Amino acid sequence: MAQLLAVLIDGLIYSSWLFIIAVGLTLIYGVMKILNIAHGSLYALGAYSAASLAGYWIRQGYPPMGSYAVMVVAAILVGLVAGPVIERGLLRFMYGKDEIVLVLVTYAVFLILEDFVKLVWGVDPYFIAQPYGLLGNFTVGDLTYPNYNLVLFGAAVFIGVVLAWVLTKTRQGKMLLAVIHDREMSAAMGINVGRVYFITFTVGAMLGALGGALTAPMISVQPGIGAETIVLAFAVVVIGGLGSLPGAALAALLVGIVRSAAVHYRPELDLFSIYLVMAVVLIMRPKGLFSAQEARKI
Amino acid sequence: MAIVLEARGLNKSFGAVTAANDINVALEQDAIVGLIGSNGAGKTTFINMVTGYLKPSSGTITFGGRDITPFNPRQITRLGICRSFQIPQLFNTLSVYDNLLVGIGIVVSGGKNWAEASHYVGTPGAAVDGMLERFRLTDYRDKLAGELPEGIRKLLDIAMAMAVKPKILLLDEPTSGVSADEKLTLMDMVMEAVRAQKVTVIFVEHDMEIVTRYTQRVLAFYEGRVIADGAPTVVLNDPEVRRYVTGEIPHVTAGDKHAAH
Amino acid sequence: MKRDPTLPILIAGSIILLALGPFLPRWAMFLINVSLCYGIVVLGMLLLMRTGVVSFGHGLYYCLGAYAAGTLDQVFKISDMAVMLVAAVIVTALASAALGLLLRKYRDIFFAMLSLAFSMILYGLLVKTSALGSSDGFNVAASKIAGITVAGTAVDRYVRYALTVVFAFIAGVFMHKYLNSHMGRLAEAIRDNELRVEYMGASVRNVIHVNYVISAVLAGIGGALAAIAVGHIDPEMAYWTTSGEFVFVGILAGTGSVLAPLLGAFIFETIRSFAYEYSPNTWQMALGITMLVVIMFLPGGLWSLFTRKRKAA
Amino acid sequence: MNTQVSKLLKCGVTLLAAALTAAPAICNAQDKPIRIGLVTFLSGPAAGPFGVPAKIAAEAIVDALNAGKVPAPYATRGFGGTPLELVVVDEAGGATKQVTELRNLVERQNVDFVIGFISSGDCVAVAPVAEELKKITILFDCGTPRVFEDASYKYVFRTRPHATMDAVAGAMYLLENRPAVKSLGGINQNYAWGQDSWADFTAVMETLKPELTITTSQMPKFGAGQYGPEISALLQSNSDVIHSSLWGGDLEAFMLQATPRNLFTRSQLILVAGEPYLHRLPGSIPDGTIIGARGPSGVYAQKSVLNDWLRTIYKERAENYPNYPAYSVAQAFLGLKTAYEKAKAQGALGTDEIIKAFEYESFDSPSGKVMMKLGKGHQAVTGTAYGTTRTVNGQITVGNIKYYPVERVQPPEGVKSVDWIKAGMKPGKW
Repeated sequence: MAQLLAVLIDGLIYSSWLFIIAVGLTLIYGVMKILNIAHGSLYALGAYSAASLAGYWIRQGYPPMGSYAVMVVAAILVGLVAGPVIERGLLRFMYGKDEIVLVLVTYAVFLILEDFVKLVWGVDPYFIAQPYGLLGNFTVGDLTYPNYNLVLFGAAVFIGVVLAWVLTKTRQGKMLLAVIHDREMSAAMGINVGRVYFITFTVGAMLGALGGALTAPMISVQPGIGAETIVLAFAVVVIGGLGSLPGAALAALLVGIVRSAAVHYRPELDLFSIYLVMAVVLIMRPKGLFSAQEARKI
Repeated sequence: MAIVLEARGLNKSFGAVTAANDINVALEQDAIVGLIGSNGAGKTTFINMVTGYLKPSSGTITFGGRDITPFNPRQITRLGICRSFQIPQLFNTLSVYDNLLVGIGIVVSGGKNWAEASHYVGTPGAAVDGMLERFRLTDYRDKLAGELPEGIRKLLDIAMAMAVKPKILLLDEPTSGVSADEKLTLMDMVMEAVRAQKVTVIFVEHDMEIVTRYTQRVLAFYEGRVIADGAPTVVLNDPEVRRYVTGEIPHVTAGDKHAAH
Repeated sequence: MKRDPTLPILIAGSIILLALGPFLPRWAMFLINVSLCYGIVVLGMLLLMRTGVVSFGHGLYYCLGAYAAGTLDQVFKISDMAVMLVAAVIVTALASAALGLLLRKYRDIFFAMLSLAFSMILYGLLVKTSALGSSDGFNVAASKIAGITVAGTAVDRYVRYALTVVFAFIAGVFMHKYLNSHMGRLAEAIRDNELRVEYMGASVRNVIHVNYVISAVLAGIGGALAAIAVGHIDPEMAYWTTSGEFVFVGILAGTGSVLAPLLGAFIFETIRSFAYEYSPNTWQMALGITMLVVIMFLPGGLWSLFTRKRKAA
Repeated sequence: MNTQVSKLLKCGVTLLAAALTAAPAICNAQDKPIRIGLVTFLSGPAAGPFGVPAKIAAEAIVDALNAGKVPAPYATRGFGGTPLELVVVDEAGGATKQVTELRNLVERQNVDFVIGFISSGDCVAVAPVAEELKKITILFDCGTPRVFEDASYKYVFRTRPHATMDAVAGAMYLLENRPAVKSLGGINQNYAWGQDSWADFTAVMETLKPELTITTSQMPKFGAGQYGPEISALLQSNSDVIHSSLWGGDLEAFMLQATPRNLFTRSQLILVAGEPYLHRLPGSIPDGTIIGARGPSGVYAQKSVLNDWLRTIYKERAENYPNYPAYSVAQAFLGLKTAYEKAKAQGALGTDEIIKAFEYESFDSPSGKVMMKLGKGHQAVTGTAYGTTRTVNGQITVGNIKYYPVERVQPPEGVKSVDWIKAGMKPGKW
């Protein structure tokens, strides 16, 4: 019983993290049909900037509580810089190319950024441990969890709700959905697709960076974290159905619980549990859990 | 004459829209039938159901006495029911020659499922050149299909349907997107080819002149129903048809614009 | 139409390589050897790309082929290259025939990701198998070829090199013939317009399945040859980044000709090798930039350089 | 037709490119200094804790050697008066790539010796190639016993002891300090190193304390970063001891996440490769953690002239003191120097002579005496040490250090580690 409870809590926390790292990816794909491997680098950039800035903040002796704000600001900055640079500077020349080619373009960006991060921050791991412990712990049965996990969970829910609200309730969001539904059509309707892309990618980049920033306090920020994360994010997005927000949420939940269950009951399966889930889901539902079925006019 | 294709009580609805409403059609061997009706009247839906792209919500389609309702487009094609498309479906990165060669290659390699696989004399290549002749496409032989003018695309689209040895040929607006002065030449070519191979033809057409000129029988569609069925003269004078279909004839142009891009 | 020079080039190229081999510096010989192993795999990718699908999991067969060869030596103490290659072909053919039953239904990113999932599952299984050295893998002693021992002899390297050249040649000729056959045309037709292919009476899924198996077997052969040439195999061969590289090279090279993958693989390996040497800290950046440049200015891949010139001439 | 010819030419030219690029490398052959290829991680997770410290140390040592500023017995400039030159290559990219890179180092870069390889997978893979290339290659930091227990090599040496002793000494130290241990859990990365460490350690523990119960073995994938579920599982296993061979970022992430959850107030933690972590003060390493350095290196290196020397020259180039990979690379250079100069003294500097001199040699290193006693004189052995962390006025240090002599922690020549452990680890004759 205690174990089952642990499975659920651990699963939920891990799911929150998965959702945060995956949501930007699925948003970008939904709108731009780009499976953005560079999302991994944005995650890394976010983590590194958060670690450096918040680290500086704390070394300066400013109120440690402020470090959370600093982390978020760091992520937003990364998004505001990297997003436009990549989208305006590169991707916009690639629109209309084959999806796979676009994947490779972002793969190239990923490779470049990997070394860029190394040139800027070196190979030594960075730390910003304080924010992780700062909020104290909560206890369930005989298990203690840092409250920071609640922050993760809260952030995941917040991001999900806000995005859902923007997409369904606001004018801009409706535009976005229009573009998602039919690019040519919405262009004909006078929606500035280019601008929608620009904004979407920047927001997506911010979310990627935010994922990194929120993760920074619980890991050691080091080369290669992007590569590890992007594959997970991929799996989640594909399982959920590319471009589907609720899909990503459900997939994150599914993968999170499955992994946590594997760890608790069959540790040896942990290594590829996520890929098993992915294979099974895709075999059952070829386009993922939630997927827009586009009919072809002939 | 013998009935080759028969549709009984076909219904099809997309949500609220009824695209086919109790359609009953029996088709004789070698008949040439025109389908008329405004856009969205259910003509293309009918073709899509016959060729297996859409499954009717209810009703059956039989071909040579055999129920083909559950079959997919491939199986139906292999039985000899072939079609062309309102928006030409070509292999854009292949040459005109290869577009046809693909079809003939399929027939030749098709083996026993293909009653008339033996039909072609000489090499597949020779057969292709024969077809290029017949459809006057020889000048475009080595052009990429993606770079052809719209009229030629239409023609190639139809030729590709002919390439796979149809017994029944369904043409979806063969002349839409073809300039007015080319329409007749195109239809003449098609009909010539059709007669040579003894093919039953159904074609959707907005141009009543063409309908009267080439068909012995016309089906008029309105809101998914067949509101008139008979000789062109009879159908075109039918009051309902006059009101709902031919009355003021905006469709021709509509059809044109629609297919133009 | 002017005659297609592909076959003459393949023949001439192979003869040159075989003749040049003994005089090449050994590192160059090895570089070419490994590149050709890669090239053979990428030939398979080319077939898939021509068919309009891309696999991000072909490392699965690269790895399976290598392990089929390796386990023969490791477990059954059979170290004859010929037997190893046969084993690789059989294993990859069976595996791909089975997985193809599923994958044939998928397209685009889903085909890519499902194949990725499969390859990562194999990766996981191998890392779990300590009997096969887990993540360290193990060394492959392919000491004989058709019964004759070559290991340790003066011609050892050259034999492995020549074996690869010969297989690259065979694979190249086969693929060239295949692409120019009805099946090859059908593949391109599918890439252009699946719907029409079905409406002409051919089964898209069957064609994709067949081509998937062919490309998998090529990947298996490439893997086995790599195991023979490198002498070591490990689960990395099934990791998604390996599969990514195959796609990378495929796009880099272009699908214009069967010569493209072979040449592309060589260029890729050379760039990588020298990037490692001259910018050990920024070689990934070098690769990334190369790739962007190619995608931006040579949409047809490096191969379009040659075809362009031909048009101009 | 002529299009064919032109294409043919293009093809040939491109293929010849490789041969042409060989030219500069060949010229290098006549250069005076001894070229040493150094293969170490410059990118990826292993760069920070292992690769780069090793590189820093190597560069510092080479400069010191060339300046003739190394304490006795290594005072001669370079190797026997000839200066040294480093060619550094990134070890990242997997074993297959390393095989290629080794060939390039030897045949294109014309290095005279190769010192390298931190990953066991790479070591296993490159050894036969070094043999084929007939180039003396020193494996400086990888640990797997497989290298010399499953094969024997002429040109391959390893100047650091293999990993068996990490488990053996660790278990002994644990039982000496916590004799009452009843249950053991573990968290190790899911790849060869983690799996082997866990297998060895459990094997040793079961031999030394058969009634011990194994509670859980967590095997997170390499670089997982998120250990929430694993930590819960470990907490619920209520193990007396938790064994871990995690290293680098994974170890640090695990510590960051496990400490606030009081895992280490519940269980005794033993980190067989934890030493580099002490140099990096991430802020949370509980007192009483048992820490290994895979040899008497880093914090366990005993005071000596050579040790002070290494610490000084390293500190000049980095903000902290050398960790064990730095000591490993030092062993490689000094061992090779000894062999080289011994051969030179005997008047012949051929590869075979150097090998002869290298086999069964023993030499002083910053981490004490190193003896090439296993693998027909190609595998080094040293004693090892374990200690326990404690905080002394804000500084994390290791106390209660215990040194273990070779014979207690290493199987003698000809005995496989596994069998030796199963047989009760009888000290052999040395």
